[in-house]
Amino acid sequence: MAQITPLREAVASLVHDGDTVALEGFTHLIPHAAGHEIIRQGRRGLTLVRMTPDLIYDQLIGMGCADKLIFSWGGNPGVGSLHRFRDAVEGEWPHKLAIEEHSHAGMANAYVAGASNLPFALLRGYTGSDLPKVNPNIRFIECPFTGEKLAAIPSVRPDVTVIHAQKADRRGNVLLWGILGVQKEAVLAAKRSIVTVEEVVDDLEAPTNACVLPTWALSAVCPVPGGAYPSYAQGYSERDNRFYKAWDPVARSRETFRDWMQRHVLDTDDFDGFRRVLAESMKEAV
Amino acid sequence: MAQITPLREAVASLVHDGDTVALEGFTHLIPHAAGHEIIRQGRRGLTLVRMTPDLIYDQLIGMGCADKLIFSWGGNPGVGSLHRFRDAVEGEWPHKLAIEEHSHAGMANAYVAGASNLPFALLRGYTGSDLPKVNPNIRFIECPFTGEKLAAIPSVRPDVTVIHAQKADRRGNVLLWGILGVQKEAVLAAKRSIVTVEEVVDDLEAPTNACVLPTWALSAVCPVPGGAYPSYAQGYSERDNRFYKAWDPVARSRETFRDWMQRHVLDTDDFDGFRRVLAESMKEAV
Amino acid sequence: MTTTPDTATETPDFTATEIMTVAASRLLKDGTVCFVGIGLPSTAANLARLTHAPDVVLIYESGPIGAKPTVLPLSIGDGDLALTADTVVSTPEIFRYWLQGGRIDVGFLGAAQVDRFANINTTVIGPYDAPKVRLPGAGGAPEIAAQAKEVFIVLKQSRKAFVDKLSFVTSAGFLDGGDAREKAGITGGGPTAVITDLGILTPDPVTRELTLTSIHPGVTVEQVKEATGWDLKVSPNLTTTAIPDAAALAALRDLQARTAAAHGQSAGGGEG
Amino acid sequence: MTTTPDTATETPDFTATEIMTVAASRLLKDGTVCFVGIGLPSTAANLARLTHAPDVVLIYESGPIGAKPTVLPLSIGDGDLALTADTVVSTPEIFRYWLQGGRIDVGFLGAAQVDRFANINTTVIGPYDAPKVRLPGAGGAPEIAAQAKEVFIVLKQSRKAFVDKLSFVTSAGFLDGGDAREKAGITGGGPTAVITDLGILTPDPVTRELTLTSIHPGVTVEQVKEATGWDLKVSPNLTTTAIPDAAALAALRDLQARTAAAHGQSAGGGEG
Repeated sequence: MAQITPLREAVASLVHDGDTVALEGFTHLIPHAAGHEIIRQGRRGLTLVRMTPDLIYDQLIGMGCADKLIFSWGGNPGVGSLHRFRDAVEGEWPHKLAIEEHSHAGMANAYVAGASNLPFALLRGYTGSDLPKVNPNIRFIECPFTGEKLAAIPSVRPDVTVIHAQKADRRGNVLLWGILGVQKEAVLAAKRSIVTVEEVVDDLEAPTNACVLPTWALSAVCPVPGGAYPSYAQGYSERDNRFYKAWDPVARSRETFRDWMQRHVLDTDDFDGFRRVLAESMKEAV
Repeated sequence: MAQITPLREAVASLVHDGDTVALEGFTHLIPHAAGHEIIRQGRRGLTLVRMTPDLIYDQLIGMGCADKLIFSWGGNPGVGSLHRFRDAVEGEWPHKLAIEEHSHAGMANAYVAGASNLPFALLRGYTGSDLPKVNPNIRFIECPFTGEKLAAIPSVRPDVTVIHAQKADRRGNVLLWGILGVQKEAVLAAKRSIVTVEEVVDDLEAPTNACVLPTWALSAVCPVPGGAYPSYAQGYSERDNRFYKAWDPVARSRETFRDWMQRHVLDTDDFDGFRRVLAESMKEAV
Repeated sequence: MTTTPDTATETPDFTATEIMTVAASRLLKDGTVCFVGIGLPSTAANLARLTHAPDVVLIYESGPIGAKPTVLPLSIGDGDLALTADTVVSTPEIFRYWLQGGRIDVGFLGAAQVDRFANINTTVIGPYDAPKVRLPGAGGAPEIAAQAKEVFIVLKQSRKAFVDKLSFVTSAGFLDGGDAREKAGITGGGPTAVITDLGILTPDPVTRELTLTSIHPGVTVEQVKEATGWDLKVSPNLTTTAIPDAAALAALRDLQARTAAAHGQSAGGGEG
Repeated sequence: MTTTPDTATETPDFTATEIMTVAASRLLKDGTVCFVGIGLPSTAANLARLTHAPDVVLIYESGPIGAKPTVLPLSIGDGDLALTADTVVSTPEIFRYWLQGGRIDVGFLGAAQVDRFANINTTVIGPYDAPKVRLPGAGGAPEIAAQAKEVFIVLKQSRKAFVDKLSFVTSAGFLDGGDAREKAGITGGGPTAVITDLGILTPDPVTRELTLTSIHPGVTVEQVKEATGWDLKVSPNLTTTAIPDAAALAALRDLQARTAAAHGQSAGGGEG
């Protein structure tokens, strides 16, 4: 049974230094609030996993939370580079970041294999790509029936997966809809899980075959309305494209980044505080 | 793009002697009407595939359509044995039936692998069971990362898959809901596909993440209201448990079976005809 | 068949099937995640849900997770299972993410035959290639038996069902006993109870041989041995199964009456 | 940058990006099932859908199948994609059942760099372990490039983008040319066109080397060669790209105006 609990307590008890952590989301439902809380609580030595690391991963990496990143596409969607990610890889700042790099197909299958309690994922993939040359975790095996060569990569099995969803009921059953990405697989692949939600309701009113994560498969459910901001939650909010664009100049220099993080994240108590300070600084910028 | 076409024509053009055919359904949405049409058209030498062969497979086997059955559980759900299936295996009547036998987990994974264009399915399975001793298509491979032993079975790749669904729109997009079984995977694993539907509508009114099979992934869509009878279609009909019970004595003897099939299937033109004659014979029985 | 309660107090009469079902249902703890086979297991699991274990989570292989059927399903894919579930996923997902994923506390199985190490046969009687009786086959049982954290097996006890040597091991119990199951690489804990109409058999902690540890009131040890195809071991601490309490019996009979009204018969057992 | 139409007839002016987009969109036939990358490919694919190919099926890796967005998505997972789709499945399903399943006619990709055999780099410039520029990475491209029946690549032409030797092959074109792709066991047909702001390059049927086969009106062969990091082969049958017709241009500009109004800028390119 999931505990319905404040985000701060969920992160304090479920995310530990050195953990492998996946904060998943595919443009939609990205758990920014939870990422901020991990930064506020000063976690170190994390192995971060995500198919599409974006701004919240740029922030986690730039703040020195991560020692390693397992990923398949790292950018600021619709804008350009992740400057903190690039600085970690190109400039080893704030320290060296080890990377394990896959394709989306590889990562998606690795989450499926993790959710399925298999040690590895099997796919047709990586053929002709240089990725297997730089990633020893991409191997090839033979089909025992046809002799065909197929790619094999280790399952993703995070210590903790964090996602954002639209609704939970009072028992902690969670409903999400729209672009689902790999969130269900990421939760089921993990030992522990935190789901931030837009609201807690009496009845999920889920269609019969909807994507519902039962409470007993989750560790914690945390009400954080707007917790995906600047990402969106279908039916609740729109993506704030201005923030994605505004992030680019902030993240370009180490100083502006540090100052921004100090003011907006470290010096705020929670995501509501972040939203308030952000509204102020956006007003200043105009 | 799927052709919206009468069932008779779909079976005539898409199901050939010697084909590997899966008529899938998991209690719910079993394509009985399509099975009858295959019998009426006298197909021979089929390899039939299904996780849970039930009455319609009993009929196909008893009528001599099949040379081989790939399956994981064969029975009359809620009633008992499939007497025609048993007579084929125990008594080689009407002729020998080769069987390839799996577990549900194996079959379900084999459909997934087929839909994924993989030559084999990988699972934790069959450990300690005698099934690998009698089925050479159950093999074991080693994980290239951990050395663990895992089961491997060939993908299911039918020539034709047949399912029943609730709705299609006028372009041939299909919506199903409720108990979904392996129907989506069975369709996507197959070279060709036939979907019988309860009705054709202007707008599917499908929830965002509903199980929709797009028209371009299907060969034929055939309106056959009630075409799952005596199985059911959620939202349209109830399972007729009386029929399942009545089938037991019919199928026990070769003679009563042959007579019943002659009167109800061979001598009727289509599923509507079958339903009419069945109503008459049920009235007689009372 | 009606057994007589072994106490002189005013208890309701009950059938052997009823005490079997109630005893099986009692083993299911509240909040347990249970992968349910159709027939006797489904009856017992739903009885648990309707009595002492309202938060038991019932998963059926056809796809429903958290099913709360108002009547007993006649088949594994009845509509009532879908309509009352928390969600309905595909059958592959059930086997991949939920069973193989290691999320099932209890696999609740029926069987055609078991042996002394709680191995199960549901495939054939006689040689595989020329069977005397062709049974329905494996269904979900091999992986349920291997991957659930523990397994309950419920079936009526007779020499035809409790056999010295199975024609075919469909689903593994403890294989040849001792640590054979672990050595074969099976991760789930295996059968912890076989509940019959005569008593409850549990595996010896070391040899893993099924041992009669509880006997239903009014049944004799001789009767149980007579209904067993091997020399059944009896626990020195043999207890008598508690008689079904009136509330459980009433709930079971209500459930079966509702089911009969809905299906036109009492529920049988089958997949499909 | 505006090129001048090479005809004296009354045609509307258009930019180099516009003729690139329109030329790319024209290649997409009606009814085609297209796996769409964000940015230029998405613009071209949606333009095709809004003009000559109303029944093109657009699939995005985030999950939408049959998306019909009213504005261009800024990212691969915009809500408009979900709301207008025939259905939205999980990302693993997209890659497993739909792409690897062999159901994609055209993979429509952007690229940071290509080489003469249409291999794509989106990973690093410089050594992998000490990169000069760290690019976003592979995303869906390696398997789209390998498994779609054919692949269109759209990017602006320059010496920085069209390089003699890639630092890193992220996604396979024709590898070392000839039958190297087939020998590597890749089943999809590979790139059939690289559409740029200067012209269209297609692989030689035998050597598979990219050859300039169509040049946009107002562009010279010298200009194209100048913008290519290898000695670009030019087809003896070089044609001039048809100028964008007024309807297509109007549709493109409408789409971009709607997009700018919705997003507060013209659409960039990105996953995420």
